[in-house]
Amino acid sequence: MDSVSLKDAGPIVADMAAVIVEHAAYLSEIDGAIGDGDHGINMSKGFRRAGERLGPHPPDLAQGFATLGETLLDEIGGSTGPLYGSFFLDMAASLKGRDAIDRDSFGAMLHAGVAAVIDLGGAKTGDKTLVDVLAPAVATYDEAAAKGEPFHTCLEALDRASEAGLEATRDMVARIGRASRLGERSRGHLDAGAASCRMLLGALSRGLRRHL
Amino acid sequence: MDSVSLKDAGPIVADMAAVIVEHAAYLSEIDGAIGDGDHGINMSKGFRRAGERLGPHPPDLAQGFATLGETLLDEIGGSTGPLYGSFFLDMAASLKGRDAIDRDSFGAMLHAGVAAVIDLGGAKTGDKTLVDVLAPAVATYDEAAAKGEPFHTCLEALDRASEAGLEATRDMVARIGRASRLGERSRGHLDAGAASCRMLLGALSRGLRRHL
Amino acid sequence: MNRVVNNPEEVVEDAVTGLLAAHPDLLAATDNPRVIRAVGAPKSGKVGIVTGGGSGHEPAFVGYVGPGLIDAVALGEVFASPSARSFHHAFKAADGGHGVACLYGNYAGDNMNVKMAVKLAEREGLVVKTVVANDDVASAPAEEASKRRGVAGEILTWKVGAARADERADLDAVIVSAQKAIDATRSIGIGLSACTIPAAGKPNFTIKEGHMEVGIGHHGEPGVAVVPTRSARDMAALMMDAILADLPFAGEDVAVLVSGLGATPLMELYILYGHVAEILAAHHIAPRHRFVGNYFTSLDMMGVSVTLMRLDAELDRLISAPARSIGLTIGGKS
Amino acid sequence: MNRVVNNPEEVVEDAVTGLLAAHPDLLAATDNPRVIRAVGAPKSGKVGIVTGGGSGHEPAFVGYVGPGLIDAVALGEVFASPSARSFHHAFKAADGGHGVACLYGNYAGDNMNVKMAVKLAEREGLVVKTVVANDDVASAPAEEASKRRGVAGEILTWKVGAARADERADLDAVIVSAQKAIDATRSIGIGLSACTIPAAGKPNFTIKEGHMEVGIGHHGEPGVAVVPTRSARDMAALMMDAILADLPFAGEDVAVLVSGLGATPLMELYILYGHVAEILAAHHIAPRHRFVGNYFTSLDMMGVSVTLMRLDAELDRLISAPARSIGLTIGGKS
Ligand SMILES: Nc1ncnc2c1ncn2[C@@H]1O[C@H](COP(=O)(O)OP(=O)(O)O)[C@@H](O)[C@H]1O
Ligand SMILES: Nc1ncnc2c1ncn2[C@@H]1O[C@H](COP(=O)(O)OP(=O)(O)O)[C@@H](O)[C@H]1O
Ligand SMILES: [Mg+2]
Ligand SMILES: [Mg+2]
Ligand SMILES: [Mg+2]
Ligand SMILES: [Mg+2]
Repeated sequence: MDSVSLKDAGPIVADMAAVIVEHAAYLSEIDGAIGDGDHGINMSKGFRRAGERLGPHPPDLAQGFATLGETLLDEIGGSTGPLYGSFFLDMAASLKGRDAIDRDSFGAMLHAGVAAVIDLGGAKTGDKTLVDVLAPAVATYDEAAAKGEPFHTCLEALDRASEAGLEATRDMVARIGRASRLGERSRGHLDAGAASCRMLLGALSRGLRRHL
Repeated sequence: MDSVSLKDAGPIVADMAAVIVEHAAYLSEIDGAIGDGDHGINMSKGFRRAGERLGPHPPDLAQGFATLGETLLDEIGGSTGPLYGSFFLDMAASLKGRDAIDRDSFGAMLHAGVAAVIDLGGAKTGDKTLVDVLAPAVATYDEAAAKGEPFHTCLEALDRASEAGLEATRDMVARIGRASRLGERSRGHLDAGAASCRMLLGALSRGLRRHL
Repeated sequence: MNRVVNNPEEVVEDAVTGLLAAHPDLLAATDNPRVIRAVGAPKSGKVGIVTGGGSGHEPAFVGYVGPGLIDAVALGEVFASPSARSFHHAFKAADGGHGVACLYGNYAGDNMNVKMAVKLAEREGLVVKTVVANDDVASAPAEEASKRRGVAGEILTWKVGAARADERADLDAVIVSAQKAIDATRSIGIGLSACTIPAAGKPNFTIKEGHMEVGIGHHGEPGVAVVPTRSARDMAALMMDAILADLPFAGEDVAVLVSGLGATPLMELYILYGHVAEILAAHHIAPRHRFVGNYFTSLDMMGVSVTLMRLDAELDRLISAPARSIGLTIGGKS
Repeated sequence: MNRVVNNPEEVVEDAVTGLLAAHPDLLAATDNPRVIRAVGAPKSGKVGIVTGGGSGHEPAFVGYVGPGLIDAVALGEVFASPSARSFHHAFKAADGGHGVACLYGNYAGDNMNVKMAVKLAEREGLVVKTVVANDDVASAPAEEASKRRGVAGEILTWKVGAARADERADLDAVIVSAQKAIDATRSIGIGLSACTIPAAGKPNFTIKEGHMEVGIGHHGEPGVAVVPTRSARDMAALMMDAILADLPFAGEDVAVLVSGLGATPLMELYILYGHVAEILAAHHIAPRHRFVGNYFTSLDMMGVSVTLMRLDAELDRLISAPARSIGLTIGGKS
């Protein structure tokens, strides 16, 4: 079966950090519409510092995710720090003992990450959070994998599903987090966490596909 | 020589209180232009309470002034309380032992009151304060008295001079009190304390003349 | 925005510098720049007391670090939870070998960061137990009390938990007392103006001039009603009605705390307290401990909050125990 | 204006009600509703310490009544001197048979009312001596120091005078120490917003948004310059320059007091203090006593003031002596 060595995949973490840092202003702007306008600041601070910790010679993907998760837990408070922190830490943990990632271990990794987010934050699908990107992305990935699609195709499906998941948050009423205070008024805006999550999954998917 | 019994003059204190209470809003308005806008409040509070203390049966003028002065010292802080308080107390003291007031004892009384104000407040003519009503009023009164004019005429001269004194404050630059902070910007406005002082001297002059 | 700051992104760093310089007798730095411990902490043989929360509420949280109160505090960005690692480091700074009680407020970020921090600590064999303050009656109905935010009642909970720890109670006993404290405590606030986070430069919510937001949260969270501003007397009645309807206080002894939200002149807090005292008297409630001041603020917000804690003999004793800190000193007889 | 008041004309009455209800252990009413005395005052055998001033500066003035501090205080309307009679009654309430030291601030109204009050007291054989605080360097040049206003330096002067009286020094000795205290003290403030007297309903001065009034007075009196708002670091430098140019402090021990003017968040006062501490260090000035908080306010004004007192052994001892009050508690070790 197709797989990518974790070593080769290491630099993808830098790509993920880059996309967040580049879109920091955009993420804050979305958060500003229905939240407190700091999502881009929080995320870019965490990902920039993770980038600094990772240094010029990227370690393998597992180590990269572990460092990312730790940095977020160390330096970023609010909701983002612990949510994304445990997302990446638990994904890193699921890779323990491996030196390559394939379709099934990627699926297992994603499940571990999503479970961590849901376990910690308690958000359900439809609450207008990053879970609304994660849940359909992982479900679509699972479906494709169950159909026996190759890793590359599953990753494409994940990418598309995360984009659709993000778009779907626009019409949701927030039921968790700061935006939930606004009730109906939160409808009509994308969710900031969903937007950053879609960027991260997109960069991850693209990065892995480059090696397949 | 013409004189008025202090007993007959007693009700004048009520007239003086009335003119202040009636013009409270106007006095505050003037103070508002170059001060802190409370002169009418301060004065009317003091004169109203003095009126209450004096009760329905007015005592003689000396006792009336004493009560007025004490009330101002008791209840009104700021600058107005002690300035007008000692003005009236020292006028009352100068009437001690008399039961009538004539041209010369009125002059002596006024001198005592003006001296108290100047001693306490240290204002000089031209500083744009109530002294700019008091000083010309007493000077004009003295002149008329020195010429041998009767009490009634001297009181008329006092009335006119206090009006002119008030008008003269309009073109002065404040050198003492709150308005002095404004420097040149204080020019073009009447001084609030001068305005109340002119009202008080006017009511006093008119009230005594009614008995002459 | 016209304020006393340098780089608005670095207000917390700059404030910490000043705090440590001003209070070397009370506060000590740790390796984590967002964790401050009490001078003399950790005290061996004693349960450590930790709290933490977003900055901008000063004297909360750091202002309650000191003998008889908090052993270590985690500081977040303005109005944002401290990181999980900072909570974790605060636990370590407070640990005197008998475990740590983390007494904090019920906010999504704090809940998650504390939860992660407790996991990190557990891995190292450090036992941490938590009490989550949820005293704000306006933030959710009584049936959903677990969703309520923690506000100024946290201060009284810290006082109780810390005093109990000073009595050398074990971790479970400290947790029981602190939980009892917050369960016996109710708060509500009224906001009269928005506040401005320096990094944002402008308020991120508004209160219409001449109106008041009843039940406002400490970050400007919407309350239960926006109504034309009433007299201080009516504000007190409104707040006390909400508190007294939520928990029976009649005939009890209480600790009462009136806090300004930042910009309200102290004289107005006393005006409000006068009416609170009247209402207490009418309900035969005896205010044994009275705190009036800026105890838990929201930057430059105009407004006020009222907190009541029902006292039994234990809570009364623990509130009375000596303590010294920037925000609260008790027993400084002279 | 959106504030916590009832009838705006009666804010002082209403605040007094709340003050007395909140602090029965510290404050006692007198026959004059505008005079509050310390519980236990007058103390026989001790010089009485009195102050007074306009309301709206809380915790000044009433917040410094208590053991080791003020024996009796006269309260004026908001931003207006108390009446002569109130000062007179405060003298009587503080008199323990050894005379009274009246330590107050240099304002026209206060000067006149105190002068009259002293006359009234003298007639009754009560000896009152006065010290007039004039610590605000921005309010007049050094050559006209007697015209300077008294600001937050008053607090340190009260502390010194009261501690000296507690040592059972006689009236002249108390006056000498208090005069020495204020002579060794310099202050300056920066205003960032106007404040609103409730009875007026709107500010009676303005500070342009984005600008700061350097040297502002406690009632909004114009300062020495209005300039675009600078960083906290530059504000500290500006204020310290003005203070250090006025009196040589280099190499000395000092007490330093940073006070908010009302609406400034406490965290920003600490930001400022951090820079003040830096500047002190650069001048080899040792801050032996550090006070940071809302010590002397101007209703809801945004802004800050800095006060420095040069210490000799006596002033150091007197500042260190125990005291307890709403605004300042010293020696409450626990
Ligand atoms: N309990 C939760 N579970 C999952 N995601 C959440 C939760 N709470 C908030 N989020 C996500 O976090 C985002 C906001 O992040 P951020 O702005 O960094 O934090 P904060 O709300 O503390 O300012 C939201 O847009 C939402 O997607
Ligand atoms: N030193 C002084 N000597 C004489 N009059 C003074 C002096 N200071 C102030 N005044 C008078 O007091 C008036 C202001 O009175 P008022 O508004 O009641 O007091 P405040 O200035 O305390 O608000 C001024 O208009 C001026 O005439
Ligand atoms: Mg946000
Ligand atoms: Mg005035
Ligand atoms: Mg945030
Ligand atoms: Mg006035």
